[in-house]
Amino acid sequence: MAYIAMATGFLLVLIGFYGALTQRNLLRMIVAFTIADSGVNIVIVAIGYMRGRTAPILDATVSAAEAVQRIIDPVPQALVLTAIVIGVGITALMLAYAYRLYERKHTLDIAKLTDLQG
Amino acid sequence: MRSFALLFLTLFLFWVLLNGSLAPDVLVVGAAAALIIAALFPKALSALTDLRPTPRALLTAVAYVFYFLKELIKSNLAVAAIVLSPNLPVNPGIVKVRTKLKSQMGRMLLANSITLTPGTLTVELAGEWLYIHWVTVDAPDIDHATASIVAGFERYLEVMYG
Amino acid sequence: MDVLGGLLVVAGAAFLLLGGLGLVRMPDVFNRIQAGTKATTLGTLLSLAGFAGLQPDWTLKLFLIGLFVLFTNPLSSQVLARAAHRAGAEESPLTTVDVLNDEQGK
Amino acid sequence: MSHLLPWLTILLCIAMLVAAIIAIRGLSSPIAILAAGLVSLLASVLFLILASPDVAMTEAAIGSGLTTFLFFFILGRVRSSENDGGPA
Amino acid sequence: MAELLINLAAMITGVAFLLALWRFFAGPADADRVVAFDVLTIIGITGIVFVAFLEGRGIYLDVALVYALLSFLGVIAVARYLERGL
Amino acid sequence: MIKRAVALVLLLMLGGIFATLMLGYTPDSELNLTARYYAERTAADLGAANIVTAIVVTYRGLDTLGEVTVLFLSASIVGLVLASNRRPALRVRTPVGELLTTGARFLVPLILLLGVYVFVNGHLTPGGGFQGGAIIASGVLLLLLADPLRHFSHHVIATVESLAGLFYVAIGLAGLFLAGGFLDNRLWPIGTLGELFSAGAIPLIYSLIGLKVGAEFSSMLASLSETEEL
Repeated sequence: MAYIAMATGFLLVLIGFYGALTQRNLLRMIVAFTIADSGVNIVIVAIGYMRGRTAPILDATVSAAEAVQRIIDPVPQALVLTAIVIGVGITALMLAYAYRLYERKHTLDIAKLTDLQG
Repeated sequence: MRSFALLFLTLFLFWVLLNGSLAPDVLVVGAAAALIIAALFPKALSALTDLRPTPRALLTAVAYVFYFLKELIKSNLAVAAIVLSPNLPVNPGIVKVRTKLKSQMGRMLLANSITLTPGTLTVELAGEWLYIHWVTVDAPDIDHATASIVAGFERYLEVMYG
Repeated sequence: MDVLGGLLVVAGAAFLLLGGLGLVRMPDVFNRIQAGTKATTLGTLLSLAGFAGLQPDWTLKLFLIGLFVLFTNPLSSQVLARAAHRAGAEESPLTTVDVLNDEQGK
Repeated sequence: MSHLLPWLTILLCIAMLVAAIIAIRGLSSPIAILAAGLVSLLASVLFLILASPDVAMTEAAIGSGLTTFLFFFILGRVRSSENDGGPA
Repeated sequence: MAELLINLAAMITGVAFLLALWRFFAGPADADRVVAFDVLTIIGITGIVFVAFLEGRGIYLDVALVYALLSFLGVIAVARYLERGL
Repeated sequence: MIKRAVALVLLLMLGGIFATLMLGYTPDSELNLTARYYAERTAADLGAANIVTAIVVTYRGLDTLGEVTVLFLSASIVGLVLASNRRPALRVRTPVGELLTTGARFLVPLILLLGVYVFVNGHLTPGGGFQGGAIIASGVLLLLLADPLRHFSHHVIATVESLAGLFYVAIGLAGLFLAGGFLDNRLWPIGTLGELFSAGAIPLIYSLIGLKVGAEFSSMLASLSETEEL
């Protein structure tokens, strides 16, 4: 399962980058970036996965004593947790800049934006 | 004041269900959180806000739940019959019906119930008029449509919310 | 109890399938919303009831999930139907009557 | 019964790739945004399969409402001269 | 017996998921795709409960709770955009 | 056309790197040294059932403080970038239907309470401050969808945000003096594993993070909603 998820994550990164490089509309470039973002997160979580183990939360099913044998690596999860939240902040920032750009130039098309130059 | 207390009660009940425990620390935190949220939203509604505080209304509410579940299952069998038949026997249209309910919560429950029951979907709610998309239109004029779509639920909701 | 729960889950899945089938087969947006909302709501509720039978400890949480589905699912469908109508979604040629269209003067 | 999980993973991964391709090559901007939202909602289920409920909950809370709304909000603001570029 | 039934249910749900995905892929108008999106998120709730059951962890249900209460926000945002209210 | 070809070549190279990474990857069968430490010690040392929470709040607490600051900065910059064109009264092209307003009035308190549940129980169940904050912001988002002209008080949001931040740092400093170090959660006895009031200061810290993150996201939404239609 980890392999499938990791391959999907890498493919999502590639698809996202392809979109970001070839789109002409600024908004859709940002959409492509968020897809690449999810892809990276999936890859990192998939690296932490271990076959036959369960989530790093102790309760009735997983006691503290057997935790070492039963749980998966919690560090990548903590990393991705923060990465997702920061990702939203970045997206909001990019969208705010796109809005300002549109207000100035009245277009979001990259080709037209570079033509106008000020 | 009454609506504030009812909102607080609803939120507190929700909190207890969510935690699934009656430990004192859980209750203290829940009471504090419910109090703050209820104070922040004086305009908020809860399922109890407009409910009439009479025993009859409560009994009707219980009866309403069963009636609703029955209609829900009936509606799904009807949809199943339409979807599975090879030639799709649909006769769709948008009709207009009238409701007598005044309370907002009652009207939302009515709209939701209509959406989940046989072949009908609320498209718009404007004043006392409901516009309803109907998969198999039997009676396009207002009175007949009202009788066959709204009346069943309204009978219960009128007792509950008025 | 296990078998009963399993049967309920299968019934729920069957209604979900019905919803998917309706989504594919129905002729226009409104009919698709109809099939989508009703069948998936009942399907989800039945599956949740079935899982509650299989795992009695989870009943409370599953009940809450069912309650949320019951409130949010019709709400989103209604808002979507209104939006689709206002945006001028194409209606199937089978449509017989549309009071709302006449009144909004379209 | 755990042999079901790999199949579920494969199904989700195929759906995510399809949604991502729609997001990149799709005809209209709203659909591209919606497809990106679908990618993150499905990613949330995938995270749960990979035994990370914390991450799954974050993705569900953020990917479903906030991100989609931010995009649609800006899209609604700049709607007037819709120049739907698409791929160059 | 119960195991067989669960397998069957998972397969049926998978088919339903694929049908909705097809509608998302093919849907002629924007609104059709939004309906498909709505149905996909609801099937996702069942999927999460399936995963919780297969892994035998009750705490996973919290994720389904959040999913059930928040997934309709996306649909409402799209709907408001489509009717030009946003 | 050339642009697309260049993009494809770049992506092929990137794909090659990814493929070699995939081929060279072998999953661990045992926890590595760091993870083993966390798995063995968390329950006894900190009393938190959710190990991810323990890492985010305590073991790597300083990083989380930095992350919250980054989020605060990005929220402020969004506010700043959009600041120049705030108009008090806008009109909405399509009014909101009664269904959505009623639904929002009904659902918003429940969503907010769910957010509180998620961040208060961060040390026991999945979830925590970041998720809870996002859920609270989703409640604000539903309010905004139901009433696009609604005015959120930036003052209140900023006050909640900075008070939560202040207390967060204060608890961190208290840990420096009363316990083992900055953001140490053992300010008071850690209690029994699995109860709501356990794991020392973790529920308190995570609640403060939740409020702060919720306020930051809400402030982003509020500054966006005050922009003018172009």
